[in-house]
Amino acid sequence: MTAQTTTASGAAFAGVLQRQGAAVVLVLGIAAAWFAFPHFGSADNLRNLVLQGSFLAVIALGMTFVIISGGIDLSVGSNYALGGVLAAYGAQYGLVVAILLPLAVCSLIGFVNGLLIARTGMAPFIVTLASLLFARGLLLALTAEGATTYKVDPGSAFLWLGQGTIFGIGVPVYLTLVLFALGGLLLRRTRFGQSVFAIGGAEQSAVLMGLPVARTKISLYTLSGALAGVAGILTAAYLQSGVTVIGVGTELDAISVVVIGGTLLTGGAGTIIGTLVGVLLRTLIQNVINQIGTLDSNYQTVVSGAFLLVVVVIQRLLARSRTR
Amino acid sequence: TAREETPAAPSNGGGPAASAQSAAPSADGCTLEKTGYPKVDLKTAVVGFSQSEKEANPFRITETQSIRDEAAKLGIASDKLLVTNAQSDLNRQISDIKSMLDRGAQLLVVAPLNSDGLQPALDAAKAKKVPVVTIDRKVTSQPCTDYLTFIGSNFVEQGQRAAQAMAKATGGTGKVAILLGSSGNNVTTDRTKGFKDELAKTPGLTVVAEQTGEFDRSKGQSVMEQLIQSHPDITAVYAENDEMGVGAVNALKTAGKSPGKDVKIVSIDGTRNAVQLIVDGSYNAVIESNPRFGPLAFQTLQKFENGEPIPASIVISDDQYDESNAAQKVGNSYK
Amino acid sequence: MTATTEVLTAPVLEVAGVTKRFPGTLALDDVSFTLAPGEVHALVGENGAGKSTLIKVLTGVYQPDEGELRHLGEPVTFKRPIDAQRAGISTIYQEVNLVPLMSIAGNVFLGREPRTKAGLVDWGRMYADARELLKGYGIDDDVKRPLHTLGVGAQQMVALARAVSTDAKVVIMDEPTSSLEPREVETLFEVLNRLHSEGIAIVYVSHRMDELYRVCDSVTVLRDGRVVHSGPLKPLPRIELVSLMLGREIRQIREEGVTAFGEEHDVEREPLLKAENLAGMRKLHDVSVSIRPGEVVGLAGLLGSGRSETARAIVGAFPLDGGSVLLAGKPLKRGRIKAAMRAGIALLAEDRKTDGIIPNLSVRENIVLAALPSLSPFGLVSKAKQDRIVKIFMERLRIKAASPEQKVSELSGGNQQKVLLARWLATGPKILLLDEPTRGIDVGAKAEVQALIDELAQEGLGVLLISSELEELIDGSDRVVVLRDGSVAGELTGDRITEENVLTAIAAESTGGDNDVHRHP
Amino acid sequence: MSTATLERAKVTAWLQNYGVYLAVVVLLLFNVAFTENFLSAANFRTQLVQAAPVCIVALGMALVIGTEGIDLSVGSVMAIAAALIPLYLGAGPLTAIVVAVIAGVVSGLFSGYLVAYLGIQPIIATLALLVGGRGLALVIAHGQLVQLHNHDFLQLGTGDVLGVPIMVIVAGVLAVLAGLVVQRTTFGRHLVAIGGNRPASTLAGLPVKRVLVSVYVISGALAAIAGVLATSRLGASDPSDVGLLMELSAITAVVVGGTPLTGGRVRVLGTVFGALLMQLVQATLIKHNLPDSTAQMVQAAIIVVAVYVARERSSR
Ligand SMILES: Nc1ncnc2c1ncn2[C@@H]1O[C@H](COP(=O)(O)OP(=O)(O)OP(=O)(O)O)[C@@H](O)[C@H]1O
Ligand SMILES: Nc1ncnc2c1ncn2[C@@H]1O[C@H](COP(=O)(O)OP(=O)(O)OP(=O)(O)O)[C@@H](O)[C@H]1O
Ligand SMILES: [Mg+2]
Ligand SMILES: [Mg+2]
Repeated sequence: MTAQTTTASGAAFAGVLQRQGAAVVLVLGIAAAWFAFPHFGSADNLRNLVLQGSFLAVIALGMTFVIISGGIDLSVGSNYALGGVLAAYGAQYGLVVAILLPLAVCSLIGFVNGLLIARTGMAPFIVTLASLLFARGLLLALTAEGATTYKVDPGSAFLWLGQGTIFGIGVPVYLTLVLFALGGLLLRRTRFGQSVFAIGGAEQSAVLMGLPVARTKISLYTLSGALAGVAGILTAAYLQSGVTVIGVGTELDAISVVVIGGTLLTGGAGTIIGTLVGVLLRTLIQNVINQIGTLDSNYQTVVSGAFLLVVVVIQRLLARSRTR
Repeated sequence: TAREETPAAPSNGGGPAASAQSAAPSADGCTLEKTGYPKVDLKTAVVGFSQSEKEANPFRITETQSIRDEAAKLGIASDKLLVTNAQSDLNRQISDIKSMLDRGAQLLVVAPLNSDGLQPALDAAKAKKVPVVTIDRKVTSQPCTDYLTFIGSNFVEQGQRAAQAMAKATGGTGKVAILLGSSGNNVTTDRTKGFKDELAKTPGLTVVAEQTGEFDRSKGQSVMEQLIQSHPDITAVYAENDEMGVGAVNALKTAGKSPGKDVKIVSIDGTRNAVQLIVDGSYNAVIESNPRFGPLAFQTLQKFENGEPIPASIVISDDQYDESNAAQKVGNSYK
Repeated sequence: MTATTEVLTAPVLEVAGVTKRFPGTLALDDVSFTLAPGEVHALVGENGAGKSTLIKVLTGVYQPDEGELRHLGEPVTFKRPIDAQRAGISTIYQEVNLVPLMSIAGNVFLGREPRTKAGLVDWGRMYADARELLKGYGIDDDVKRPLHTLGVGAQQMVALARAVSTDAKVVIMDEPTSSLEPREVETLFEVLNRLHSEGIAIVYVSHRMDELYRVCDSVTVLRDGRVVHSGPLKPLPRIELVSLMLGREIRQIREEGVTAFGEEHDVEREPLLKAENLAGMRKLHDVSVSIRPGEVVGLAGLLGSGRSETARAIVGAFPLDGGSVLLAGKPLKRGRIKAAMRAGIALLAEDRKTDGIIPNLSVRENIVLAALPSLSPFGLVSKAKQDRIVKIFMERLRIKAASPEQKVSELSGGNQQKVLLARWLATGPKILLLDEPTRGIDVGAKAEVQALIDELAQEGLGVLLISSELEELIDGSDRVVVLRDGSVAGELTGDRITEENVLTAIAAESTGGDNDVHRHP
Repeated sequence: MSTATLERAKVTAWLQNYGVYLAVVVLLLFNVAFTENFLSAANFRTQLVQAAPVCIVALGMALVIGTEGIDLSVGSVMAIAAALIPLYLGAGPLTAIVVAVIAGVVSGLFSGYLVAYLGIQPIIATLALLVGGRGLALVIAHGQLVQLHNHDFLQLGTGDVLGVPIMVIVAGVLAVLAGLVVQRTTFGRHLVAIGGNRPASTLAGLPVKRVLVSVYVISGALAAIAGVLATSRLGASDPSDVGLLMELSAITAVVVGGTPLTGGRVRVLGTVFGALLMQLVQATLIKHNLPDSTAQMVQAAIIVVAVYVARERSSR
């Protein structure tokens, strides 16, 4: 009896670790970095860290929804870059255009992704791979093959979105937090969110249970596209220009942080907060690499790959010990 | 334009360090006084270097090495030289620069990933009164206020010089294929613009195809193979970097043509492989883009700290290799 | 709610001349079917007769190729399941169709979660409502737990609770009892009675005659996609119903009896397989079973008593902490399915959808799958050898398929089961572990399978038979081992194998707090 | 009316099976009509040679996808193979090739182990290798491109036998082998069964883990071979660029060729034609000198259309 309860509590602990494992690693990592590197804990550095993470976080938020539904969205990187260019372009015509234009276009691309996936049954991987190419092509077409960089007028109010600060912390950070709070609400406290979980957990069942599966999927990919657009907008405001070279490989970064955050790639389970933790972990690692300073740049990618692997393996082993 | 340079420390295959085109300091240059920045001693200062891409090609390898070597030569302690690599991620480069500032960098050398978009990092440096020298790529911010100065090649001019070399190599007539660099890259844009504008002055030369080879040898080779088939009349290739040029040579050889003779090849960079091909007779000209910025960058910072005026941009005098000089100068190329 | 006693003339749901084709199959052929308000209507037929297909037409999963659907007299088209649900038609499908990773409560209310004024999901109310609702179905588990932690039977009850709680006017149940234990079946019938008295119409699909006569008012018999009979059930003698389903003469059936098992078998003394003191994963504590050649050993017990786990443990598909399996005196390596197979042990798993068929592959490939290495010299596949085997088994088990190359997922449940049985027989096993081999199989097929088990035992195979149908177990077994909570609770042989004795062994000491029957914490 | 729908069903079923071949033919005809100098032996040779590495990688990818997996690491494996070549070329081309292929096998073992034994999602296990592998290749090569001069080795990429380029022969032989493996060996049938229903395959006593690991090993080895060939053709070991985005090209070829990402089915010939189709698309775009922007959008459209036609339809 007692043996059973201890193993049960052990399993529960492993469960907590598995779900919050990334958070635990994050806390330990921050603590270690704080002691090891004199400059790590400085307000400037921390501010820098969270600001840098916020752009990827917004993209990863959309990706979290998509992955929970059992899908994947490879188009976010290109969409993000496209959003940035459109925002900078739109900024010539004022704040409203700067925001609405990229949102509209990026959402539309997401919408088409969703439509193709939900209505034709094509694999998300391949549909969004195609739109990765398409969005990048569109970006190049809009910028004379990348030769034009739209600059945002330094006086534009639009820049506040990216460069403004409140209590010393960048506006994108607040926006990210707001979006994550809304995202959490959407996922946990709405029927839409429940449908997302159901679709990821057992799509056929979701259909038979009468859930609006197609509509939910379309909304999901639209949301992911829109959030990539938002990240683009923030980046354009932050960089004061529509930089054409951003977003290459960002989809893989986003997938990595979502998975590190404990969301299952098989769908049906995951958390918003985990993704936030995943983003922070990634930023932390980069920061620590910088603080060490002597790591050859080629080794750095080896380290990132190894890190991803270690986190996933640990999660997996913990999950196993829990089902034991 | 080719001036004989005294070779710098023979650390990277012994090529000469970059040197300024016009040494005369302009009177309205940027001075320590004008910026109001504190004076720091180069020998004891913390210096930060932000590299943009992985050191996975000759240019980046040589560039970073040159900075490190020069710092060592000047006696800057290794823990006083902070080096970061942004892995081609612009946001990360900004964060890298901020992080170095945070760790006490007093002087910054930055190899920007992109001409636009570094503003937040430059603002942070300005706020901390840290002078920034950008190398190899110019940023579109305000010199002296946002950053101190730019040291590097003029990419448009490189394109122009390539066009001139092309005109010379072809004798002014021919059909030209352009192997473009990566789309969206400033370097691609500038080298294309310079080349095309200049080429227009030679009516005998027409561009029949322009396709991206993404600065990559194998992509350049593949594209060239396709172009040889669809445009058998191509007589000249302009590659926006050496790698694609070498790829084109491979493609031409496989197709049974003799590069350098049937089809003239001009490219930009100055890597050992390309220059050696000129010596071997299967290449026509290479416009140098010198990555050895170390000495000039530190010199410039030193001058600035000394109170001397610094011009808004310091364009380096890039060398040029062709049939006439490749054999003697092959040692100057980098790898 | 008061029962609607007034006689409504319009049928709630009506199907008129519906035809549905699948590539190679005419699943429904000009089928008409009428469901009056408040009636419990049985839908019966052999495997592959078209019952599930008809249901899927009724609920908008499939669209009919011809014919029409009428709801309260009005023609309707249900494009998607949601359309049918909006019209008050609720369904429990043959296979549990819920979301395993989601909480129990979440499953019950999925798509119609109670909401706060702000429009947000009200988890507190949802949990409370779910707890309240599920109590009526004998489920007392923590509703916040993920659904997959429940046993299959309990999951089926959750599905039922969900379906019934949607203000349905029509509830359709496709073999709801096939994965329920007796006690749960009782609960189900209580729910049925309640629905009945509330005037809700019910379509009830089952292969179990007793149940049909207990709960149904009228019956529609399908055979090969056509309606062969429709009318009140009670006046129809059982034997006639069976003959309608099978399309065979009554006399013929009489001769064959209720179950197709023969007399006791000649059993050798020495056990061929001995499983001793199996324990693992908190599901098995101490199980010992032995099987002699030519013997059918029945494994009885409630759902969750560890019967499936025992069978899986024997072939190495269930991780053990202790115990050993000996075949002909030699210990088998633990956890090696391959080794068990080579030694001649075959397991027909319980859940054919997830553990049995490979849906993408053809009937042929599914049959030869396990025997493939022995049919393939040097690892090279020989089609001729396969075809021979496949032909033999398709004939012997009377597998109904358009051709051996038909995708197995297109067969009806019963035929899929036969394909799986063929897969194992093709490996030439010495010991056959059958976990619910006749679940979801029509009477005809069931008799065939039972006769087959008999025949196999006669040929000298040792058989372990797991079945939730006591009748089958009692008739078919030479010996019955009763499991309770992962341990052996008793063993019956010869004349002592009676329904009463088995039930006593199952029920003994299963005292008051049998809330945890579904599963142990 | 119902005969009409039946006809249509037949047409779509035909397209689903043969769409990719039809697309290749259509594109060829288009080129013959509208592209200058298309009909020449040299041109076809070019297309085949260029398609060879993608095709080889795609064969391995098709097997992996057949088991419901995916292998994102192929590009990085190519880079590792490329990085190793110059280190061992001194000991002869054969040694260098063997070492490179062994490296591919080892990385395949690695991802196969992660997938089969630790139960890590294929996409994430191989993503880690995609990120880390190229870094490793660059570390091995010190970030340097190395010019190769070994004549025998270079022959692989440029030479031919009886007028057929060696690269094309290698790709062809491997394709035939892959076809035989899938259709005619127990391994191949196991692979498809595992992709179709893994728990059932386990219970049927199939060597699931061994098959999974083997599949990743094959994919790794094929990627390494592709890396060797690409290196030879290039005349240089270029770990920073060789195989970049190869995973996406290979997956595209496989899927366009009619192998569903959901596993349980492998179409080898379709994969070969998928690779050829994408090669022809690219060639057409280059030969017509379309700008990069248009080229990318056209490719996107073609992928969507091809996959749309070849997709598995749910019976509704
Ligand atoms: N999706 C499908 N594709 C092709 N054929 C199908 C499909 N679904 C069912 N069939 C065929 O239609 C016929 C009727 O099948 P259905 O599942 O309705 O039978 P059933 O009466 O429910 O049988 P069981 O009692 O075994 O569940 C069978 O011959 C089956 O093979
Ligand atoms: N934690 C669980 N996760 C998933 N499935 C479970 C779990 N617990 C029980 N089950 C499933 O519930 C079913 C009933 O449990 P169990 O196998 O222990 O009972 P049994 O005695 O074999 O009864 P039966 O064979 O009649 O289902 C089994 O199919 C088992 O796989
Ligand atoms: Mg059925
Ligand atoms: Mg069971």
